[in-house]
Amino acid sequence: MYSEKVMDHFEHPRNVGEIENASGVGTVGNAKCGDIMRIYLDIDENQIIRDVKFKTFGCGAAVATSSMATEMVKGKTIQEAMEVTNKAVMEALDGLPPVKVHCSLLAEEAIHAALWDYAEKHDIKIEGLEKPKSDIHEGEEAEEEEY
Amino acid sequence: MYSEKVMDHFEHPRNVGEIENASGVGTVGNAKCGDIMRIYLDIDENQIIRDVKFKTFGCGAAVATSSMATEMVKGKTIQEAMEVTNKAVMEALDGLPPVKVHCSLLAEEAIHAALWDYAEKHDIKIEGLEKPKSDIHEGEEAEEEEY
Amino acid sequence: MSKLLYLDNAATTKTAPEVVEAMLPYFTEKFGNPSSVYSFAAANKEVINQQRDTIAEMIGAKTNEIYFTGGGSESDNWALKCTAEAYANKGNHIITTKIEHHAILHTAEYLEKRGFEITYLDVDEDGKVKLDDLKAAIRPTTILISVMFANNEIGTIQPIKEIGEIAHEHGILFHTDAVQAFGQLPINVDECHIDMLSASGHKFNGPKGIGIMYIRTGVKIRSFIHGGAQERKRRAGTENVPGIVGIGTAAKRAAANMEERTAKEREVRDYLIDRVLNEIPYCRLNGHRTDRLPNNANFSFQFVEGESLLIKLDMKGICASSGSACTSGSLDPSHVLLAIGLPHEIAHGSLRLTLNEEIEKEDIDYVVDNLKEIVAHLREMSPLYED
Amino acid sequence: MSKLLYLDNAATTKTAPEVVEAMLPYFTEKFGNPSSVYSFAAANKEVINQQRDTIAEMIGAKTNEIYFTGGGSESDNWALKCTAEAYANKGNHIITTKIEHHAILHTAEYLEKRGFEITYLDVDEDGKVKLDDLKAAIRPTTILISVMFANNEIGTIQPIKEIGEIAHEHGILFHTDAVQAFGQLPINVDECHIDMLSASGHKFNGPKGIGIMYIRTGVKIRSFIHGGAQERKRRAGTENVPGIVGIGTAAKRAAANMEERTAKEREVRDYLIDRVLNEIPYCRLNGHRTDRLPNNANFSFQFVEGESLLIKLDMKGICASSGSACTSGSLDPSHVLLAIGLPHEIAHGSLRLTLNEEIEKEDIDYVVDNLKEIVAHLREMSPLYED
Ligand SMILES: Cc1ncc(COP(=O)(O)O)c(C=O)c1O
Ligand SMILES: Cc1ncc(COP(=O)(O)O)c(C=O)c1O
Ligand code: FES
Ligand code: FES
Repeated sequence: MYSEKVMDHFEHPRNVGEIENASGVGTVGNAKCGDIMRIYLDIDENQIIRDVKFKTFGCGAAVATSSMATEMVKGKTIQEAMEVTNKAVMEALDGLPPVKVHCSLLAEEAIHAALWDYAEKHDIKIEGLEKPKSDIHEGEEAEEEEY
Repeated sequence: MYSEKVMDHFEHPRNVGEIENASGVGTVGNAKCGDIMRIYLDIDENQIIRDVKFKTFGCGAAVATSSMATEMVKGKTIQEAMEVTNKAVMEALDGLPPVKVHCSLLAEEAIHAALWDYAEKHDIKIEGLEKPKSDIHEGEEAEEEEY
Repeated sequence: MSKLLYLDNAATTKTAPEVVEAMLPYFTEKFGNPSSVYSFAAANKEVINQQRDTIAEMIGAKTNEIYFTGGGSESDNWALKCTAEAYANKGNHIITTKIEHHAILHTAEYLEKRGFEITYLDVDEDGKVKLDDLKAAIRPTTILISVMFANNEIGTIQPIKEIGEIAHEHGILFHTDAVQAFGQLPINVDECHIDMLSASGHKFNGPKGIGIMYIRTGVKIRSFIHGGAQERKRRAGTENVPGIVGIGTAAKRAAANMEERTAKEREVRDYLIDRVLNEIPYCRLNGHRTDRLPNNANFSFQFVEGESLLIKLDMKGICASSGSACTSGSLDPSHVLLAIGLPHEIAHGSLRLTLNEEIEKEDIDYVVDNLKEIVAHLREMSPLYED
Repeated sequence: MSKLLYLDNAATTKTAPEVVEAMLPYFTEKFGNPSSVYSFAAANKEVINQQRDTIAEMIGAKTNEIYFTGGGSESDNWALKCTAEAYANKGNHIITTKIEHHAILHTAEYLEKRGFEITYLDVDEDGKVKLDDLKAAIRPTTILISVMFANNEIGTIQPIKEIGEIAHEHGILFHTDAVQAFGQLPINVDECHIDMLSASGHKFNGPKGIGIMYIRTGVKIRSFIHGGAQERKRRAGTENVPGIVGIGTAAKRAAANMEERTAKEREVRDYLIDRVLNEIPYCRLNGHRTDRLPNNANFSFQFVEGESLLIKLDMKGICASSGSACTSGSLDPSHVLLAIGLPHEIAHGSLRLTLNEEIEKEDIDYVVDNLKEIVAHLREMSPLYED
């Protein structure tokens, strides 16, 4: 069911772990399936993401998107990181099964939550960033109910 | 579905044909399936059935029971012939499938009708014989509706 | 019995050896449940979708409009009962015909008992629906028209495109029981405005116990069998993977050689029809002379009863069927033959011969030669026949 | 992948080679429609009844109380929907449990929408129905009690005999979904006062797409699938002869070696349970310790998510399943694990291993050794786990 890229990132997840005294930490849970993800960001004075780590309690897609998403924001500026949407992550992974689209939201939201934490600590405003919800409910998804 | 005896009588039906100037002729139809049988009896002055012939428009069971029934009444007295019930014919044929029980009634009723015809012509009364119905409706049968 | 001539391909067909071949690995090797996570079994999900693709392509549908069921009867039940249920707020009237298969007729009768109104259209003497009758039957409360693509007894092909157009114009759903037509006739669901379609594997050299249901996107019928999330949550039950591979392989096979196969069948069938009509007196062909299934011939022989005829043919190694269906638990003469206007006793003496691609003219000669004798013999025995 | 250890026999089983062997002639040689008159096909009717005999004998039923369906889900739908329909004049209340298979639960929900009242009984922490609850739930309007024989996820066997007695005393029909129990546990419909029973071929080394329905004489339910006169007019559709031969052969096989087979499975299963509970921390066994299916083990590992676990096991060639069923279209954690009182996140980390007779203790060693590593690895990755 998963692409080779997903399987690769699931089998060898990049950036697993914690960062002590991280610049920002974000934890989000997915109301849909009960899965949880935590992202640690180490951001330098130029607002560049020097390092990133994650921990995930979730399905294969959740682990793989965490891994890919952390790879994609590493070394980027905050503004660039804001552009790493769940869509972009999915594309980088060669797609996800419809029922797994929501999993990729976990990664996006966890990064946003970590950035929010960073912004609060440093009292700055990041353009386009909204206060994270602790639980993600999403609107549309490829639900198979519509025949 | 049919026993060997039934198949034998179907394949080689005994007493097929007509009797000219028969002592009695009876034709009955089966309301259930639309099949028709005609029996010709040649009865001598001692009320012995000297000869019997039949014609049948009907299923395999109808043909076989006609054949067997005619064999069973041939050479018998009228009273003996009255005892050749559809049950007796079925037994002689090693049974019929439940859905085919009604077919054996055709033979019984056709013989009765021919006897009635004979009795009317000779103005006698045969004990136990009732006026034949032209169409046979039967009451109980091994209908598979009762689970 | 040495000779065996199987001429009852409308009842069921031999599963093609290459179909069995294709199914075999899915019993003992790739036997996994397609809903599983592990790759060994999950691969079967893909295999199932490939079969869906094949079938969708054959009838001009989209892959996700194809569902697998347990057979033609289940598909028919699903179409009628669940449409009735889903569209009950729109109306309670359904139009069908007097010559449908029992899987439609008895389901319709069931719905009648539950408050639905059913119009059973008459057909003409060839077994065709009269379009004016159809139009006249339509009410504001009509939610479904169900007309079979081709009849299983007399082979008559319905004007499906015209019926579909009428349904479409009136915004009424159109279901067709294509159990006999699928794999024998080209079908395009868009051209014919078909919203739902039933088919059954064993009628086109696939396995028994597996059927197809096409449901156009947007048709809001729900599950007939509730339970697991299989078949996009619309048909529960562990997927019958070997069966699905079998029906897909059979469909592909039927599509591949449809033209040449049916051309040959038509030729042999016409040879059969001509010989019988020319050589056996008091005999008629039932069904439309040309708009009929390529492999179907159906005759009535006056003064002859169907079952006796079949047993006599069986003794000659010829497998055929009759409209009387005495043995299938019902003694009534065929409702189809009565609907085309045959009297009771003639409907009783009908014979259906349905060919396959392997039947040659020599086989037909054998059949007709025997048939002549048998019919003559039975007529001699018949109290209805005065020569 | 070289090694393949199939430990998901509750999801489906390999069709036994001798079962396939028995089925094969009915595809390409004896392929006739059993309702036909000619001997070539009519013989199949007898063959079908022989299978009915085998199955009837296994559960202490009469031959004509056994019906063939398209699978366990169809049998479950039939039992619930048609009982509801046939006995609606007696009442509109049905009792079942919270841990039934979806084929029961979703059917019950469907009936709720149509005016029936359903009581879903709680179970205790081992997954057993509490008899006092059952008694308390009975109303004058109760027409049916449906309780599964054994659970498909946690393996717990219900006190079927006691439940049957309660149903019987109250004159209420009793249906049991025995899809997991059939062929694994001795069943006697009279002793347990079972009025209806569902089973499914592919769960006991038979083919997919064929099921069994036992209906006690006198139970007045009608057809779920309407149409032809097959199955004593109670289940329409051309008989799936190869499937029926397959399920009959599989039943015979399962009955023949039931005792020794399940004894071995129990021993290996207990070895598995002991090793896992002893060697993996933060772990529990779900379901009753002894009253469970001989081949079922179900564990929860805290801080670990089920799908990830399954994929990791798959990479080691181990086929297993989880209660989370993420991929089967539903993301909810198992309703069964929630019903025995597990919190959401623990229910999420469950693992079901279901054995067959070929699994040896060495295989279990391989599984447990890998499982230990995988669980440790996933816990390291888990934000919930603070070592
Ligand atoms: C307890 C139980 N009931 C019903 C079913 C449904 O059977 P099937 O998938 O064969 O329709 C299953 C298995 O899927 C089951 O385990
Ligand atoms: C026109 C038609 N519809 C429906 C069916 C039912 O199909 P099945 O017996 O495969 O369920 C048949 C054949 O029996 C048929 O000929
Ligand atoms: S199913 Fe929960 S994150 Fe994928
Ligand atoms: S079915 Fe008519 S006599 Fe047998």
